[in-house]
Amino acid sequence: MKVRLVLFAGLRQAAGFKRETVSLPEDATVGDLLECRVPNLLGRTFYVAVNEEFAQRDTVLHDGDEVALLPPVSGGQAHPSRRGFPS
Amino acid sequence: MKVRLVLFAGLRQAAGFKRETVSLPEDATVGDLLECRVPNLLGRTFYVAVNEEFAQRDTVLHDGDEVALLPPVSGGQAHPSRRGFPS
Amino acid sequence: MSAKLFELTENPLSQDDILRRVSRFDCGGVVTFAGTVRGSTATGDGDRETDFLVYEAYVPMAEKMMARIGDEIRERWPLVKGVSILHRIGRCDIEEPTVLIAVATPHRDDGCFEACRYAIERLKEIVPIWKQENWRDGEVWVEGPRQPDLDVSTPNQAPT
Amino acid sequence: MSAKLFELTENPLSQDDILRRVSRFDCGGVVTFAGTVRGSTATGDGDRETDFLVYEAYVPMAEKMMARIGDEIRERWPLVKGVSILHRIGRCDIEEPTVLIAVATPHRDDGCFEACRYAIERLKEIVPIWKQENWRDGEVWVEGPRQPDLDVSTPNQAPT
Repeated sequence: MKVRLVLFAGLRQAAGFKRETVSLPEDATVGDLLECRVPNLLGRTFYVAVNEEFAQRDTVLHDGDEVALLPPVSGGQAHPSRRGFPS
Repeated sequence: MKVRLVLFAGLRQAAGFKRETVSLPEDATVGDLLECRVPNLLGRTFYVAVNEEFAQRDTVLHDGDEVALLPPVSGGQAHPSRRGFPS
Repeated sequence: MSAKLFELTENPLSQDDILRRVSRFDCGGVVTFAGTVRGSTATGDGDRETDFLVYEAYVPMAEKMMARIGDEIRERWPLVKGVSILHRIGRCDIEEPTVLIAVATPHRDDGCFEACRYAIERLKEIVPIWKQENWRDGEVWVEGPRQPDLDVSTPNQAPT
Repeated sequence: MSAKLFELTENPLSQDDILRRVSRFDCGGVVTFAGTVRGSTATGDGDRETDFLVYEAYVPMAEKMMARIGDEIRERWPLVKGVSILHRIGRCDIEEPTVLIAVATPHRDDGCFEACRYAIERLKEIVPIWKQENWRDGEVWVEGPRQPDLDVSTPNQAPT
């Protein structure tokens, strides 16, 4: 099956790509996708959405799913923002 | 001495006048002014300002003062308002 | 910036205008309260319709009292950097804003919500503005709740 | 009324516009929160200057999550009649609003202040929008605080 992988903001920058179609075996999970395609990101804090809903590492994927990797959100304004990359 | 009396909103309506110059003996108080000029309003709840500051019944007046009779304020919006005159 | 921070006006109120009045280089959060004219009010007897309101004010004292509310806010919430209160006088139609209150702080946790809430409560206590409610077959000057420490109707009151 | 209640846009935000989006015949109180770009932020090391921000969003999911915040509000504050959340994407300059949240209720005690405050807190938890801070000699994508129940970085997490 094929799924579409999309990355945003600092994750996009760290991974060096924005969007990609990935072929995976049937019954692959979010975790399988991450280990196969972005193992270098696994030390970071981020969230995953499958088809625009938050998902977990063991969420099972299906053909045609859109999987988004989301850094901790920083929208809005009016809160102290930090300089430098978060640990 | 002379003071200027000003009335607003429902008090103006009840008294039948908006503004008037009143002659008073020296050392007259707010209470003296009310009893002399608007005895018919004394059963109502209202506030008094002398020269744009809230005053009390025993506040002593001076020549040239502006004395305003103020119904309980109802500015703003977004609160249930009542129909009919308040008791 | 020449715009007044505390103002009564016969002109329509603008939320963009009040945001500009309080915006500052070092502020990231602004809370604005708008009181708008309700056309319909639910009551125990069913809905009550309003056609329009007319506001009357003791203008110089009202602007002075609104500035005083600004002073009270800066005393209670020292992180507040900007406060503006604008109020309509004259006729106001349904859904029009009659009062706008904006409070600016560096961050959203620095008191902008609390101070804005405080301002509308205080406005209804000490700012001499009155509304006349007009509906199909009548009109009435609305009076707010009595503030006992301001009431002069009883001779033996305590001094403030 | 065709304007969207939950929207990401590259255009400047207007407080008058969002007030119109939530105004209703039966509402008398509207609270609007504006998050604006701070040009200067006090820190332990003195003031830190910002030149401008750039916002990036996962647009369809962000609008869906903003609508979900609206649903959560109506569940928690059943008297709330109108909620709108607008957020900028792209470049935002100093003092410009980057987010507007408006909540309308019949009266000011019906939850408009509390619900508006809730919305900005939730927005910073679940709405996928990120800001890049730009200053004289650098830029950085800012990441918000970690939401443990959403973090997938550890394999043995509890399901939500």
